[in-house]
Parts: sequence; C-alpha cells; structure tokens
Amino acid sequence: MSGIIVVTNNFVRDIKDNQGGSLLKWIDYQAPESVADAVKILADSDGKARPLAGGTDLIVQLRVKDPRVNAETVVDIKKIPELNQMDYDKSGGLTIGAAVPLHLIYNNPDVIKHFPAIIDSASLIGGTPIQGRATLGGNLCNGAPSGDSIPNLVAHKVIATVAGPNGIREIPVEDVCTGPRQTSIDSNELLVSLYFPNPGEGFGANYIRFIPRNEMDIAVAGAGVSVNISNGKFVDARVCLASVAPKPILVEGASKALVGQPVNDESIQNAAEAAREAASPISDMRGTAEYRKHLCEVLTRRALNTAIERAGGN
Amino acid sequence: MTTTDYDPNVVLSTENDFKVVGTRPVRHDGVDKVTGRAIYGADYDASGLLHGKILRSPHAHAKIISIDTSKAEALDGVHAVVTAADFPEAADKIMELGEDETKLRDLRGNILARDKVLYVGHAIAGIAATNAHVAEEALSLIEVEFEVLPSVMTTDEAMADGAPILHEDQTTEELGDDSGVVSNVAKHFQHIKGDIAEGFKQADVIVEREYNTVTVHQGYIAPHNGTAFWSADGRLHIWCETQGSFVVRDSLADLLDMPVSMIRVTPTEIGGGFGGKIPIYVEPVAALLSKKTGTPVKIVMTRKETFEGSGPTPGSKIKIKVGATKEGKITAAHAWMAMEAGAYAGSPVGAAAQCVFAAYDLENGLIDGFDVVVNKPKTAAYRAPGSPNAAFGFEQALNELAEKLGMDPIDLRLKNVATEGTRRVDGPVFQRIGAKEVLESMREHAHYLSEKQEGSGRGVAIGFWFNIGFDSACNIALNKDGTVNLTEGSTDVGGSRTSIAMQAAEVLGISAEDVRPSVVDTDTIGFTAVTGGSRTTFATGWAAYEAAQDVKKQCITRAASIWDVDPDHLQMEDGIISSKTDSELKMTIKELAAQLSDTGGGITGRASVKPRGVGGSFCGNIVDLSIDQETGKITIDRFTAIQDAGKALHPSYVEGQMQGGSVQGIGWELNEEYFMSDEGKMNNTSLLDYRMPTALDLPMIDTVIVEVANPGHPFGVRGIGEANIVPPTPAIANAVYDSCGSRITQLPMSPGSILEALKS
Amino acid sequence: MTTKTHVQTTINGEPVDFLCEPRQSLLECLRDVIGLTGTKEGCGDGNCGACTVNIDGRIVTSCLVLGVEAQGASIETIEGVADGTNLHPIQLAFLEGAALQCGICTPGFIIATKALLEKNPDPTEHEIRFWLANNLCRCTGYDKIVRAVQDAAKRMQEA
Amino acid sequence: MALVFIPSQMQPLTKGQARVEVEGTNVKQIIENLDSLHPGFVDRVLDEGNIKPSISIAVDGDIITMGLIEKVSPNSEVHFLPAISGGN
Repeated sequence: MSGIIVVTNNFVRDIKDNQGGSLLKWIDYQAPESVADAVKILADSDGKARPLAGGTDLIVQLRVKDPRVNAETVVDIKKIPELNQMDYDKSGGLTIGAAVPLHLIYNNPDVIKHFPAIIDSASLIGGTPIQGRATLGGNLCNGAPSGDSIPNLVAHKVIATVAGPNGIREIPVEDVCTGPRQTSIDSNELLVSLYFPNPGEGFGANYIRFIPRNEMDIAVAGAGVSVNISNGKFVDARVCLASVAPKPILVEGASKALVGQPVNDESIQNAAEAAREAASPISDMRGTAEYRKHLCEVLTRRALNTAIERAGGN
Repeated sequence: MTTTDYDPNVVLSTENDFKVVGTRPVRHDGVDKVTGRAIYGADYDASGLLHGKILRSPHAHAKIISIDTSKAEALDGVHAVVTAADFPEAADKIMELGEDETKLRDLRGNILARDKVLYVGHAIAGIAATNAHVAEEALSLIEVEFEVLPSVMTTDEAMADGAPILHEDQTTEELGDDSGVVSNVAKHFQHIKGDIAEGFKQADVIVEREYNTVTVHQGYIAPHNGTAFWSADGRLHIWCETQGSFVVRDSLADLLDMPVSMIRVTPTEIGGGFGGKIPIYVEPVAALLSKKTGTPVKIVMTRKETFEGSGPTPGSKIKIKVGATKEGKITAAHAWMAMEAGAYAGSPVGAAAQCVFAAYDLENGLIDGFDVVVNKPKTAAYRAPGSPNAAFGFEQALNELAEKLGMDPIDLRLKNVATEGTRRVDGPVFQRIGAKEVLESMREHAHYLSEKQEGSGRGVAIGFWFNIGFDSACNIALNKDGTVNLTEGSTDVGGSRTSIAMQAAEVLGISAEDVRPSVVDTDTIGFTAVTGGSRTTFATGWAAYEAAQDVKKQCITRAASIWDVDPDHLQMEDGIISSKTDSELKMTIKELAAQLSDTGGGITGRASVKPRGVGGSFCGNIVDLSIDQETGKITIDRFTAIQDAGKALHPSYVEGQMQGGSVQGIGWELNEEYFMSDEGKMNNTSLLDYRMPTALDLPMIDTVIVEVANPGHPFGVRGIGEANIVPPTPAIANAVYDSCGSRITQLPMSPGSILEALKS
Repeated sequence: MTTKTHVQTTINGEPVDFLCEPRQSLLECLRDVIGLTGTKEGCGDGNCGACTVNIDGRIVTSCLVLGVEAQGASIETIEGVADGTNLHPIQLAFLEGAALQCGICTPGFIIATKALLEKNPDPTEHEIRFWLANNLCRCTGYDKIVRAVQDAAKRMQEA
Repeated sequence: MALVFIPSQMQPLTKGQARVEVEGTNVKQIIENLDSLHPGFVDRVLDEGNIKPSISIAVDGDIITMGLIEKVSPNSEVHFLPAISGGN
C-alpha cells in the first residue's frame, strides 16, 4: 500500500490493534436469576447481548472491541441456580452448570473420582486466578480453535443443554463449534449445562497441549482423547485436536485406527498418524503448519498412552 | 530440587572487617511495598486530575499529510488535544541524557511525530479528558491523512542498496567525521588492535559464523506513566516513574524551551526499568496538555503502548571470526556488529564493542560497529545494552573453538583471560578485574564438577559490563538522637536506597536502620545522573560516603569545641568520638547529637561527586538443560550464575540482581521476541503472547558472589546490575549444542527451531 | 444505557459501597473509585497477575472482573493483609528474604501466596511455582520469591 | 609526553600513524597540540570548543569526567572512543 494516501480515523483494523490493555467498550449489565429471564434478555436484545460467566474471554474481547462480540449488554449468568450445579447422578453421569468456575470443578470429589481427565483441562486454562473465574461453558461458547477444554469435552462425549425462546435443546458437544469463534448456539440461546454421560467400563481419557512456556500460553496444538478398553482391545476411542483447524476437530480416522484393535504401539501410532493427517493448521507466530501437524502426532500418541494407563489397560 | 547437597548461594569473600557493609538489613522502603502503600507513578492522584491518551501510528513509515483534531475536541469530556505543533520551536542541539545522548530534534520527533511517522506505535497526538474511557473514545475521532512509504525492518534491509531512507538528512558518521553519504547507517566505527590478518595466519584453527538476534523488550511490569501540572505561575511539576528524574527535568527544559529551575520532577516509586525508563515518552505530552487545560494530566501507557511506543533493545546481526593456535592461544578475533537503532540513531553497538572481547587478552583484534536506523521503536537501554547480543556470537564461537581444539571451554577461556594490565581491543587498559576469578570459580563449582544427567546438555559462557560513574549528590542531616536522614536523587528500582544508606552507616559507625534514606525530587538535591549503567550503588554510594565523611569531620570539630581541644587530636570510630591522647574524652555520636542545638546548631553533610575508578564486572553461567526430542522444547534443569561483585554491599541484593538478570537472559534466549507482521506491526502485544518466563519455567538460580574488590571505591564496590544478563544466551546455546550437536545461531530458540535443528 | 450502578461489597472486612459504570473493571473501581491503589495494573488482560485480589476466598485477576459483578462480594486486597501494624508472616518472609526488588508485582504475589498457603500449608516447590505462574515478576527471577513462600509456610505452621 | 592512541578511522589525519606522542597537561592542550602536529583533529573531535557528543575520551583507561580541563600527565595514555549509550 505504499505511496497511497490513506485517511485514517479508525486506527483499529483488527483486534490485535487493541490487544494489550485497552479499556472496555461501553456496556449495559444485567444479572437475571432464572434461565427464563436470561433467555428473555438475550432474545430481546437483537443479538447484542452476551452471557457473562467467568468473563476471562469476554472481558478481554470487550477490551479489544472485538467486532465479533457485538455486545451492548452483558448478561451475568452466575446468579442462575441451574448454571451453578454440579450433580453426579445415579446413572453415573455428571452435570456441570455452565457458570461453574474451574477451581470448583477440579476440587469436586465426584470429578476427581469419576471424571479425573476433566481436570487435565480445568487445571491448565489460564493460571490460578483465571481458574477462579473461567468456566468450561465459557471455554466452549467462546469457540476458540485453541479452547483447551473442548477436545476434552468431545472425548468425553459431552452433551450441551441449551435454553432458548423455544425451550431446551441438547447438542452433542462436537457439534457446537462451527468455525473460528463461531458456534451453533444462537445469540438468543443460553448454554445451561454440560452433561458427562457415564463413560462405561475400561474408560480412560487425557488432554494435553503443547505450549512454549509451561503455563499461561495458547496451545500450539492440543489433543483430547478417550478410550474404552476391554480384554486388551479398544472398544471405543475418540481423538479431538485443538489449534490445528478453524475449529476443534474430532478425528474419525483415529477412532477407526483404534476401535477393534489391540492396545499396542502400532495401533496407537496409526491413530497418531491419522491425527497428523486430519490437522489443517496455519503457520503463524505460534508455529509453522508443518510443526503443528507434527505435534498432533506426538500429542495424540502421548495422550493415548496416558488414557490407556488411566483405563487400567496395558 | 528443594533441598540441595551444596550451598545454593555462596559469597566468596575477600574482606570482612566491615560492620554494616556485607550484611543483609531489611530495606527501608520494604514495608510500604509489602503493604501496598508505596506510591508508583500510576497511583498518583491530584485534585481535578484529567486522564490523557495518545494516538499512535498504524503505519511503519508514512508521511503525515494532515491531522484534524476538531471532532475529538468537540466530544463531551475532552478538554484538550495536542500535536507536535504545540512544541515550541527550539534550536536544534544535542542533549545529554545521562548515559545516552540524542538530538533534541530526534527526541521531540519521537515524543510526537511531526512530518513523518517512523514506526507502528509512533505517537501523533495526545488527548486529555475527564476520564480514560472518554480519552480513549476520542482517539478514534482524530483524522490523520498519511502517505504510506515503504519501510525497512532489519539491518540487512536498511543497509541494502536503494533501501528506503528514514531520514533524508542523515549521513553516516565515522568517529567525528561526516561521510556525507545519506544512509540509514547513522554511525560506523572501528577498533583495531594489532594486525588480525597476521593473527589469522598464525592460527591453527579458525571459527567463523554469523549470528542473529531479534527485538526484545525489558518487560518491566509497570507501564510508562507520568502526571504533569503546569501551574498558573509557569512552573511545571512532573510525577513519574523514571530512572533519572534529572534527565526528565533537563529534557523537558530543552523540549519546552523553559528554564530548568521552573521544572520540578518528583520521582515516584518505579515498577521496573532495566534501562527502559531512562528516556521520556509521555511526560512532555502530559505537560503540553496540562498547559492547555490548567489542570493536572496523567497519562499511563497500556501494555501494548509499552511494547510499541517505548524503547526495546535491538535486533542485531553479529559476524564473528576467531582463530587460535593448537595450544589454545587466541591469535586474532574479528567482530562485525550491526544493530538496529530503531527509528532514530543510537543503538547500543558502541557498548557492545566495549564488551565483546573484554574478557580476553587479545593481541590482534578488530571490531566494526554499525548503528542502523529501521522502522521500529527507537531502542532504549536494556541491562548491559548490546553486550548480550555480542556475547551470543563470540561466546558460542569460543566453545566451537574449544571443541575443535579438544579443550575444556573454561580452560580455553582461562588461557586467554584478561587480567589487570590487559589492553582491550577498544583501547583502555584494565585495572584490577575479576574475569579470571570468575572462570576459576566456575571450573571448581559443584555444578561444573557434577555428572550431567542422562540426555542433558551443559553449557558455559561469561559476559562483561563496564559500568559507569557519573554525577551523584547526597545530603545527610544528623538528628538530635544520633540517627540521620539521608537524601539522594537516584531513583530506587531494586533496593539501592538501602545499599546507599549502608555506606553512610559504615562511615558513621551507626546501624543501617539508624539511617533513613529518601529519594527526593529535583528541587531538593543536587544533580544526579540516571539509575543505570550499574552506577547507583557505586556512585551515589560514593556521594553518601563523602557526605558521611563530611558529617564525621563536623562531629569531630564540634566535639573539639565542646571539649576545647585540638580537633586533630580527636578521632571517630564505630560511632564514638574520642581523643587520641586523653582516654577520658569519649562521646558517642548520639551523645554529641543531643548537644548540637546548644553548641552551635545542626550538622549537615553534603557531597556532589563524579567518581572514576569504575570497576567493570564479569559474570559466568553454568547451565544444564534437556530437550524434548519430539517437540524441541527446552527445559532448564540447573542454572548457576557466578559474578565478580567487588565487595557485595548487601549480598541478598547482589544475588537478586544476578538471579533477575539470569532469568531475563533465559527469556531472551527461549521465547521472547517481537513477532512483526509484513506491515511492520508487532503481532504479540500482550503479556500472553510476549512469553516472558513464569515461575514454572525455571529452576532455582544458584549464585556465587566472587568478591574481587574494586580498588576504585572505598569499600571495593563494583556495579553488579548488568553483567549477569550477558552470559545466559550463549551458555544456553552452548548447552543446546552439547545436547543435540546443532549450533543455533538465531534467537530466540523457539521449540520449532530446535526441532528443526534436531532433525538436521 | 445504565449510567452508574450502586455496588455494595465488603473490602478487607469493612463494608464499602461504590458507584461504577458497567464498563469499569473491578481493578479500576478499586484504584480510581475507592482509592485502594495497592492493587496494580501491569497488562490489562489477565496475564501478569499484578492486579490479583481475593474474592470470596478465591484469587482472581481484578482487571478481568467487572466492578458491578462484585455486588455482595467479600474482597481482600493487599491493604488488608497486615493486621494493623503487625505484618502478616508472608509479608515478613518477603521482606526478610529480599523477595522483592521494584515491588510492583509484590501485592499480587502476596495475595496469591496467602490463598495458596491457606489451601495448602506445606506446598512443594513445584506447587508454589505452578500456583504463582500467573504472577509475573521481571526483577527477581522468582528464586527469592519461591524461597520466601517456603519460609512463610514454615512461619505460619510454627505460629 | 602523553601517548595518544589514534583510532583507525582518524588515522588518515596522521598518515596511518597509530600512536602519537603529544605535549600537554590537560585534554584541551593535547587536542590542540595534536592538531598542530597533524592538522584536522580539532575539527574532528571538537564542535564549537566542546568535545563532540559522539566521542568519548579516556585518559589512562578511565572515561574522563572533567571534559577539556581533565589533567593529563607526561606518561598518560589518551584514547578517542565512540560515545556509547547504555544502562540498567
């Protein structure tokens, strides 16, 4: 663009231009105490209201004036009882409200006993003070390709419960993210809770990511996996990758490479290679596309080995 | 490792006959800082305070055709808008900024761009409004017409034939001589010792390599800030975080063309600096806004502004050639160094030249330095500026040489080590220095003698910083109970007021707690240069020493008049004044102090000094690391820093400087960098993406303080703030080589680049 | 648009009411509205930890909390850590261990450390480093901070 | 006489001579006497009677602090260096 005369009165051309400490844009604030009230506020706002749970993504987006977050009202959902529940039911499933902060999740005895792999994600999103606020629900609804909990939720076959003007609907979590920071949850809908079904026998899961620092970083690549093992064979398996495509991707090829196969290095390596092939990353300041594909293979293999160990197999 | 089988923090002491020097008292400002009471720049408040924001360039290089501020001025809550046109037209002159000199015109141009913007983030206009939100909103109402120009981002691009020129009137200076050639190269210099062509002929082994580093930031946690109040009587008062309140004052006097005495700068507590808070950025803008509004105006940068609109340390290209005989005697060395100055001349390449070969006694050496302007923020000092870049090259080349010779890398260094009397390639002859002692202490350290862990790599390197002297002032008033109040003008970034107070306490024979030190404003103390160049404890400490001697002398004189004896017959030791001839005559400083008012009035000691005898400091590192073979990620497993501190005044603070400098070096090595877009915009302007080390990225940093007293200071003090950032980059690079057999010549060593190296 | 909201909180054990706009972060409210400037701002997006405060028993970065969200909350800031003129053992450990240099990160570290030691009175070095990874310090290299936390743990256990 | 070290970039003035013995008891005299031996040094080092900001002068290994009135003894060494920027 050299030589061209440019008149500028908008110095902000992408969100990076505001990254690093700008002030929040003007907003209105509401704190409804029921799902119905929250949905009404969202529905009446013409797409210009956003739910606020931990705010660790939303408040940053309001600071950088992210055009994708066209919010005039934030709807604080932390006063709604259903969104704060943590309920382990008789069927062996676990419901986690969309506004439950991470630290309550990884300190919850049912989580520790029955779904320990959720802690992999819950304890590495942000640092300790971020985990005092951030939620699994928010991480999912933010829909970042790098969201550290999403592959883990997918690996756990989580079902999202969403309330809207037309009532409640349930969405398999792998169908929530549709593109970079885009989800199938409508602007007039509210994520109420996440349901972790009983994972069945011989289950193990794991989420790991690669970051240059040891904490406080955005995943260069991440892998969330789960396995069900019976008699030395994979009876079910899921591999979901973060940060290597426009949205977290469930790698069908990895499941195929594992299910029905014996638990051994060869089947694991086949799944890892399937993950590598499924990844379609971009090159950016976090790493080159080639490096990220390579990491998908490494992380998938490592995560599978941990999941298998947790499953008590091998 | 929480327990160790060795002492992680050792002081190898040479002299211990001091009472206060060498102890570890709690710092005088400590309680305020652990209770949240200390007032930093951003904490300052005043009645009627307005908040300022600065409009910054979105282009790396562009002509400013016009600026229309009318819409912004019309916004409710906006009180004033200023641009470069609001500066008085002052005669162009060169400004002394303590360690740094710069042209007034350049300084003015950097604070608010006049005709051209030269980097993304270059300030264009300032706005004062009732609150920061309104000010931020008003920024988007300013209309600027730009003609975008092609930009240059690296020394290679800037030095290429036909490169876009940043300053049409800049010609290359050759040590006082104007070459007349219009160029982005602001300065070229050479140091020559002996004859390198002859030296390389004598070499049995030669290593030659090129090394590159990229822009990194000091990363202080408190962004730049300043509050200005231009009073109706024409006096300007500034409150800000700065490493040099007198630099702020004198720069403002020149920029605003007003008498120095009309400006008062009150330095607040300072949230880190590392060199980056020597220059001024927001203070003049706040001053202009206050002049227009008649009310105090505060400007606090955001983190993004701190990255883009303050002064980082340069990217650089370093070419090293070094040769040695079979026996390991270095016969010749050549360093070619080009450093990015940023938008205006003044990179630290000159300092790099004084450091690159400093640890070694070379018969034949050549240093070429190039100061090159590029379309990035004007660089500022960062802890031993230039020296880490240079060491990243030369200290790697030495290890490569050692390997070719089959020698231990420390032995090779010791064989060529500089000692007292060694003439440096840049000319001066060393007085007593501690390079040899540091290397010997490294060779004998438990870390170096230990077995490496399976699969890990070990590296060593040493680094140098010459330190500076410069002006300092100090006043000491004796109170009626024998305590003293000490005032000085060196802003305290890391505990210096205590290490200065300790020197006065030592002279007066009182405890460090009985000295109450204050860092005061520019109206209250004599000229004191910046807190930088590792000078503060040395030079302002010297002023405190002299001021305390003045108090001591006056105490003796006063006691003599009380006792009616000849003052020459009296002495003062350990806080007791006594007669050399009459053992009956004895009085403590406390007893004397109680009588001052009745015997002629108070006692105030004072001193203004500009000491020489500055002792340079050497620091060495031993580092063990492991590399994840599948991801290329480096984990630092063990790190030892060994530094010649002269006499360590307050050993905890010396250790703290060593540990802090080491970790900044580790960050520089591993992950820190300005990721620049093709348009010259920094892509990682948050602390999430500018990955400085967290607590979880590091091991304990073990230290050895090697005390080689500086003969140029009464207590043997050397400045110790900087040399410690120099060796980490080459030491880690050498450890990476030891681990994987690949020479990494580009910083930072991100995991992706290490993995590439592992594959090759 | 709402203009200002009345927020009722308890700060350092005392009831505190304030008015704020919804766009003001809790950090702005503490510093600019209430005048508690001990809590610092280093980055404005939750990545340096200088603004760490404790809300209802859990540490958060106050730059990523809206002031209006603090309705009914109990907040602890650095100003509330000492008991009058008696410093908290953590403050003493930081002071005596030279665990601060410029001091700008210190309030955040002390608030974070207090929450850690209340939850885990005898943390390992790794647990300390993990817990404090959201608090950046650029001066110390963390060595003396980690040692001060270990020392504080000992002091608190002995108390 | 003091021994003045001539940096390579100034050696064209001394026709390649790297060291010159010069009379003088302070820096000002050294520069003036050097200039009379090898014309051009005053212009090269001084600007309107002051040492150019881009140049530092060292006497016996220490950067001078008293400018042109800095004392020089008969066996002193004098160096011209590029001025540096730096700092912690």
